[in-house]
Order: sequence, then structure tokens, then C-alpha cells
Amino acid sequence: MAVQAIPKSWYLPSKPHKFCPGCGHGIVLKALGEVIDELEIQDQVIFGCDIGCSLLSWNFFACDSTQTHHGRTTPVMVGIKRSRPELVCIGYMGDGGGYSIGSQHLLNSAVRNEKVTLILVNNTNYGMTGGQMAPTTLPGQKTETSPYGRDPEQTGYPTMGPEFIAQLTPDSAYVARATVSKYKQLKKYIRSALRNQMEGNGFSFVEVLSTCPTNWRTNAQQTWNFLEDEMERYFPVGELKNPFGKGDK
Amino acid sequence: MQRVIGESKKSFMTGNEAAAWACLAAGADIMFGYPITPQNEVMHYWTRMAPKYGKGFLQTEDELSAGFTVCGGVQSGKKAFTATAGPGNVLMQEPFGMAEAMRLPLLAIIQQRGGPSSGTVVYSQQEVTLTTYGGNGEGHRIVYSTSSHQEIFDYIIKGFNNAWKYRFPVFILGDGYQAKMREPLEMYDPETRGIEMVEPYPLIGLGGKIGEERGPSHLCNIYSLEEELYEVITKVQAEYDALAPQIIEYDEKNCEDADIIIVTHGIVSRAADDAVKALRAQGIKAGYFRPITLRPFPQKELREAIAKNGAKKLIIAESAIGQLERLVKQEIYGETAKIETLFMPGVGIIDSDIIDKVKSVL
Amino acid sequence: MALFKIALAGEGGQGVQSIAEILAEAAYNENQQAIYIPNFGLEQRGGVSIAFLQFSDKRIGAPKFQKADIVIALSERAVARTLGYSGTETLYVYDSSFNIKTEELPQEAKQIIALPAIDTANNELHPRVFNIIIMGAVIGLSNVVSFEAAKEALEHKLGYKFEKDPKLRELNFKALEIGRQMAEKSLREGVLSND
Amino acid sequence: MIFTFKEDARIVEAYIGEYASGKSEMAINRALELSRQGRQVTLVDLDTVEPFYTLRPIKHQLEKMNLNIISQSREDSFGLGETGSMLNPRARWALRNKGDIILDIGYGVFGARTLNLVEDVDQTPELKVIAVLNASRPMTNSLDRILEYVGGLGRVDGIVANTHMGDETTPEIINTGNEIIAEAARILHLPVIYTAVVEDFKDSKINDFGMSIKYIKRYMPSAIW
Repeated sequence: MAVQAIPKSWYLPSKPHKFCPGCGHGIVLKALGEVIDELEIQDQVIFGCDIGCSLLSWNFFACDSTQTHHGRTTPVMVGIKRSRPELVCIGYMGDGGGYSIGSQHLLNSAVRNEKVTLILVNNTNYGMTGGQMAPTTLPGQKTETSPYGRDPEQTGYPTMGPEFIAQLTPDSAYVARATVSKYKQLKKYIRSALRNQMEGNGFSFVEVLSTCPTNWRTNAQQTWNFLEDEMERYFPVGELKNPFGKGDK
Repeated sequence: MQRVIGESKKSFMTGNEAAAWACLAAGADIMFGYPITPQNEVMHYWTRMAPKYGKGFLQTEDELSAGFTVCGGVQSGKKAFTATAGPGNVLMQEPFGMAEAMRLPLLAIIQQRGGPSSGTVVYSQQEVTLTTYGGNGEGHRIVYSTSSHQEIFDYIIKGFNNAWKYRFPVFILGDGYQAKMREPLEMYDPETRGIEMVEPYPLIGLGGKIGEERGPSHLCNIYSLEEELYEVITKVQAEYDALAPQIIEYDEKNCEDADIIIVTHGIVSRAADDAVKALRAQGIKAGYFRPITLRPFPQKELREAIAKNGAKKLIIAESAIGQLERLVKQEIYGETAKIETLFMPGVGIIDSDIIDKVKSVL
Repeated sequence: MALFKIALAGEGGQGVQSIAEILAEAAYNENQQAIYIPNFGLEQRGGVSIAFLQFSDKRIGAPKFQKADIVIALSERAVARTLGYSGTETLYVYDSSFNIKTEELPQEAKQIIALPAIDTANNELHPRVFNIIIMGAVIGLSNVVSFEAAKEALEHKLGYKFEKDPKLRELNFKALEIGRQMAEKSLREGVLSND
Repeated sequence: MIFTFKEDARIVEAYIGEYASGKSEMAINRALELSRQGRQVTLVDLDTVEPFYTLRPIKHQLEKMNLNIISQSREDSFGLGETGSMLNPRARWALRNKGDIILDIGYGVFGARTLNLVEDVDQTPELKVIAVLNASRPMTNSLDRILEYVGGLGRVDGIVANTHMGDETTPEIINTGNEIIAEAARILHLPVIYTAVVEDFKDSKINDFGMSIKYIKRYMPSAIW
């Protein structure tokens, strides 16, 4: 395999990045960096990051960016986009920020079909705060706040983000679920989600299934197994809404 | 800048309408808001006028969102503002904290209602503490407490300018009475009064080629080390303290020979003004002092007013239980004038209330 | 004129706030200071609607007051709701059609009068102009604004309707005039007095 | 009982235990002890759950004491707790370092499973997993609780008794704890490697209940974030 060059849109002084070994964030941000390069939008991008592990990306790109509060990246991006529609606004958040503390923002910006692109990393737990249960924690999964495994009787079932957002949005929205285990597909989804914003179509949302070995306490093999077997079985990967049609590359 | 008022003329309207017109005259670009009484008509009138002048509006899902979208708008270089009250003001303290930390020049119109909780939708002066010191941590902000529709108009124009000039969030603190009552005011385009409006500028989305013409702008308000935060906060504090004398505003009358000074803010100062006139007519040497900026507070000026004739007493009158009183006490610590209070939480105060109080403590 | 305070109270839909707004605007157009504030609390939904009006030649202080110079209660519930605004210097006005006992009227008032406004509107004019009769009565009782200024303000507020239906203008102006005369007559004769 | 080792064999020990059991203190003392013997030692921070009391704040201090430290430093991360759960990539490959390896594992529901984050664990026969027990901690303050707690940790090869109450520790507190822990170890069929006692009590009467005493120095009080 050819060694890939570092994306031009990466901010080199902040490298090497500070994500844990085996963390999926680096893969998502690499895909995003490459898409920013390919679409030649580095100078128009506003990258917004949440609190949580996504915070570590605050200076990841050589793009203008802003860090917000936990769950509040969506409204900040909406505020910027509404004020300066020529900018390409990318909100980057985790499952806690998007589906829990900021769920009202996610839901309503989807309903309003806000022309922003949100990338939500689903690693089934709150990583930065030390591995607590997240809205996406799988039934039976052990975390620091579900020490006996998540009991759906008590805490419900995992949030199916793209599925509910697809229900809320018009056909001009782009909604997909990707995984860090399928890099080409991940890049394609992110590209579509950005193009959809750039063409003024509507809300664009990509959930990315990702890995958190540090808090899962898994070695490399176990990490990959959990992602590909457990997570991808529960959370179906694919495009739920695609205004560009099936043939889009 | 676009002229929206044209020939300056007197108009008869509600305070909320006056606020919307003032934002328009000040060249505001976009409002983000969420309905809550008694500020709704600010949104109603802004949404009626905004499209005619190419301005933006978004009704958000809640006040958290309204506050954060305003933060985003300001970061992108636009004059963005919001309006709220009561429980909405509580929710907005989170984004206001971000504005303090990142020095985002947003403008928020607060029309106080009764509390705690849902309280009343009518009137109070119970959001003074929240509006002056509501954020987590110790941020810096400018709070103007208005007392008439004319002031709502004037201070909104001034507020946008000072927000962008000094880079602090600005609050226009009104109340339900000011929001809903109708009284005349004179509206104007700032330039017709020789007021030069400060141009907004972006903090992100700066244009130009990154890596060739400039580096990226990375905004962050979380720090790794205690020492880093300490440095940032103390630096901002010093800057704020140095700017305060230019920002502070107050109104003072009849303190030269006053034995007793009535301290009020906002709409209650109208009753205080009438009360002082009536008391003087009866031979009682009453003075009047009104902080217009509640933050920064005119502490030197209030001390000087007391010193003019060595006033023996201060009467603090407010539609709250001691929110202005706490501000005054912390600011004039060490003064020996005795402090008497007239607290009427959530209800209006009229001149006779103050006159009776003064006579009862003479 | 010196500070003059009026409280108008009625049921939602009776047009209390509309005539308060027109009166305030008329006064403003005559270069008076005027403040009008409605009770806009939750009570306005299904409760008694009150308009607080103040007129003066000097700047007006607080927007609310404790005792009015004139209180006009336009419904039976409004009578109970406005007792507190009536003091020893207050002219208290209610509609003569109300089924109301003397002890239910304010204890403190300079004068209490009942006007046949509802009957007049229903029988001689149109129920819709009941509030305009009351507006005329306010002028007849207080002279806070001139009759001409009131007509102008009415024209300003309702002109778009009058354009479509000129008979409406005639009806409204007539109601205004009848209200004024009704009030002046009551003041002369005094229907009820609490002195 | 003490682990025996050949002079030249390398030592790999992982310290696990409850919040405030004294894992990090034991790990530091052990690492310095080995270092003083002229051995090459790497001390690894694997504390990810609530890294408030971690090696991070004293990383530089320990490096000056001739230890190789694998940890985030304060400057690398956004403060404690809220935004501190990050693993230094070098920790993953810690076992590939030459010399002795002392692993400081954080507390949490996963116990010894945290070792999954380190490569080559299954190819390191010399690894010993040591549970540090403080009988003053609510989760481990009775025989039953200790048995339940240690049972949930996963692999454990030995125990260190470290009953303490920080600055308010007394010999009586240590003695009471030692009695419970010695009994628990007997039931669990686990060796007690030593009972840790702060140097200040060198002259005090400590009841060891048959366990050997090791006098330790406290480094962690200066490690508060």
C-alpha cells in the first residue's frame, strides 16, 4: 500500500495528534482532511468542535475553527451559516454531544434543514470523561456508569441517529452512517455531505462508527471485532438519504 | 450604512418596538431568538422589518440555541443580537459565558419578568444579579439599565458600538413595563447625530488563502493549565478595569446639599426622580443617584455624590429583594452613610412609595 | 394638564385595549405626554383586561399607579377587579345594566356613576361600537383629549375600514358623540354618589 | 511471601485497585526501589477513568529521579477529569521497552482488562498483576467487600496491603486493615507481597499479621492537578 501524503488541510504544528492509540477519530479526520483538499474548500471551511474527545481536534486543521460547549456546536455552526452562507460549516461532535446534551439542537436543525454538515463520531461511550454510558452504548455493554452492562429496561435502547434524522428531514438532506472500518465509503459519505451543503441543498449528517480501545479496554483484535461484529450489526452502515442519487461517486 | 429612520421624528410605541427599531438603526445584521414574554415584540417587529432591509432572523429551538447561534453570528463578523427574559435569561447564561470567555461582542436585550421560576410575565427588577454576574467563572460584560424608551433606543445604538469597540458582550436591561408600555421617543439614524458606528469584523472566516496569505484562526476557550487560565482572566480583568472609566454612566441630581440620597436603577428611577422633586418642595433635602451601567458600576461617582454634602442616609429602592442593594454595598464598602431599603419584589414602585419611605426614616 | 390617571377594565374582546391605545395616541398627537400599559399577564387570557393610562404635560414617572382619577369597569367581573384602584379622589364608572349591589361597589370614591352604555350600543347603535361609546364617555368625563383629536386618532386607527365602508365612520363618530353626551349628562345629574 | 526473581530477569508489574487505594504510590515506590538498585525502569500511566490523581502532574519530577515515564504531561491535555482521559501512544508499546516495567492501572469497572491496551501482554510470562487494597476505602472496608471486589478484578497474582487515610493515617488504622486483608488473602489463596507503611511510622508498633512490612515515601500528595 502506498504511503499516503498528509492532507494539505491538516495543521502540521498540531501533529502528531493527541488521540489515543487505536482511536477512530484520527481516521475520520484524515478522511475529512482529504475531502477538504479534493473539494478545494480549505479557505471556506469553518470547523467547529464540541467538548469531549472531539475537542482534541480544535486545531487539527489549517482551517478557521472554533471550539464550543458540550452539545452546542450545532447552534454555533447554524449561527455562522445563517450569517455567512458562503462559508462551509462543519460541526464535529461525539455521540454524547449530538444525541444527548445537544439532541434538541440536532433534531431542530435537521427539521429546519439547516445547510450545515455535521459529523458525529459514535464510539458507544463518553471517552474523554472516562468511559461512561452514552446514548449509543449497546445493550449489555459495560461502562463506568453501567458497570453491570446497559439494561434497556432501565436506560432504553441505543439512539439510532441517522434513522431518526432521516425521518425528520426533507429529500434534499443527506443522511448516512459510515464506519472507520470502511475508509473509502467513509470518505465518499463525507464528500457527499459536504457537497450537499455547498450546493445549498440542505442538512447533511454523517454518523461514523468508531473505536475507543482505551475505554473499551480492548486490544487491537478485540477492538476491531467489537466495531465490525457488535457495532456494525446493531447500527447498519449505509446512506439513508442521498439527494445525489445512487450512482453518485 | 443604510439609513432606516430617515428624518428624525418622534414616535409613540412600545419599548419592544423601540428596541427592534434601534437594532435596525444600529445596523444589526441578524437576530436569533426564542419566544418568551415580555420580550416577544422585539422579535415580532424585527421579523416584520428585517426582510425589507436584507436582515436575517432565526427562531431557534430554545434560548440555549439562540445564545449560541448569536455567538456563531458574531464570530463570523456580523452584528448579531438576541432578546430574552426570566427563565430564558437563565438558559442564555451558558452562551453568554462563552461570549465572555471569547470576548464575543454580542448584544442581548433583557426584559425582566417576575421570578423565581415562571414567576410572572409582567415585571420585576429581579434579573439584575443574573444579568450582571450570571456566567460561570468570572467573565466580563457591560450592562446598561434603561429607564425610558428613548434610553432603550439610545443605549442599543451605543451598546452595539461599545460591544464591538471593547469586545465585551453588552446587555440592555429593561423590564416588562418598559417592554409593553407605550410612550414617545425620538428615533434617528446614528450618523445624523454624528455617531459613527463601529464596523464589525470576522474572527473566523477571514478570507484569503490559508498557508500563503495567513495562518488559520483557531478559537479555543479551554485551557490545559490553571496558570494559563489565571493569566487570561487576570489580563482581561486588568483590561476591563482600565476601560471601565470610559464605559461607566450614571445620573445624579440634587446631591450637592443632600442629606439623604435615593439610589435606584431602571424604570424605578423615574419614580425616584418625581419623589425627589416632591420631597424638595416639602423642604426635605433629598438627592438622586442612578447607576446607568450596573456593570461596570459607577462606584467612584456614587462615593463622590455621598461626599458632596456628607449625606447621612442612602435609600435603595428596587422591585427586587436587594439585588441593587448588594451591588451598591459591595461597591461602596466603607462608606458610613446608613443604608435604608425599599424592596418591592416583582411589583412597580411609584413616587409615593419612595416619599413615604423617606419620611419614615427621617 | 397635571398628571391624570385612568384605569379601563373589561372582558377580553370588549376592545378595552384598543380604545386605550387610541386615546394615548390622541393625547400624544396633542403634544401631551402619555403612557399606556396593558395588564399583559396570564390574566389577559380569559381574565379581566385592564388598560392603565396616564396623561400629563410633564414627563410621566412610573407606568403603573395605585389610585386612578377615573376607573371605568365594563363588566361585572371588572368591577370586583378594579375596586383597589378607586380612592377618595376617584370617579368610578360602571354600566347601568350590571346586576350589582351597592356593597359590591367601591367603598372609596369621590363619585360613582352608572352609564347606560351597553343598552345604548345594543338598542340605538351596534354592539360593536360599545367601546367607542366608552371612549366618548372618557372624553366627556375628563377632557384628557379634545373631541377632534379623538376623531382624528380614530380615523388613523380605523381609516382603512372606513374607506371600505363609509357608514362605519359615521357609526363610530356617532358612538363617540353619544358617549360624550352620556357622560356629561351623568356628571350633571349624578346617578349614584358616595359622598 | 515475596516474588523471587533472578538478578538479571526483568520485572514487569501491573498495579490495580480502587480509587485512592494507592496504586500510583505503590507503583512509584516500586519503580524507584528498582531504580536505586541500578536497574533500568519504565513507569507507565494507564489511568484513564478519572485521571485526577495521576502521574501526569509529577511526570517531570519523576523523570529527574532517573525513571523513564510514559504518561501524558499536564501540557498535553485539557485538564483533569472532564477532558483528561487520553492514553499516550507509547503506553501501548510499553512492554517493548528494555528493563523493568511498572504499570500503573487506573481504577474502574474493567479491572485488569485495561491490560488489553498494552501490546504483547500474553507474551510476557514475567507479568504480575498486583491488587492494592486499602481497607479504609468504602468498597473494600470489610472482608466480604474485599472478596467481592477482588473477585471482580479479573486476573490478580498478588496483593499489597495499603490501608491508609492520607494525612490522617494512624498505626491503629493500618493494623485494623492488615487484619482484614491478611484474612482475605488467605481465603483467596493469593500471596500478600507486603504491607505498605509510610516512613513516618518506622518507630511505631505495626501488626503485620505475618506479612512483610515495606516502608514507603509518599509522592502523590504533590500530584494533585
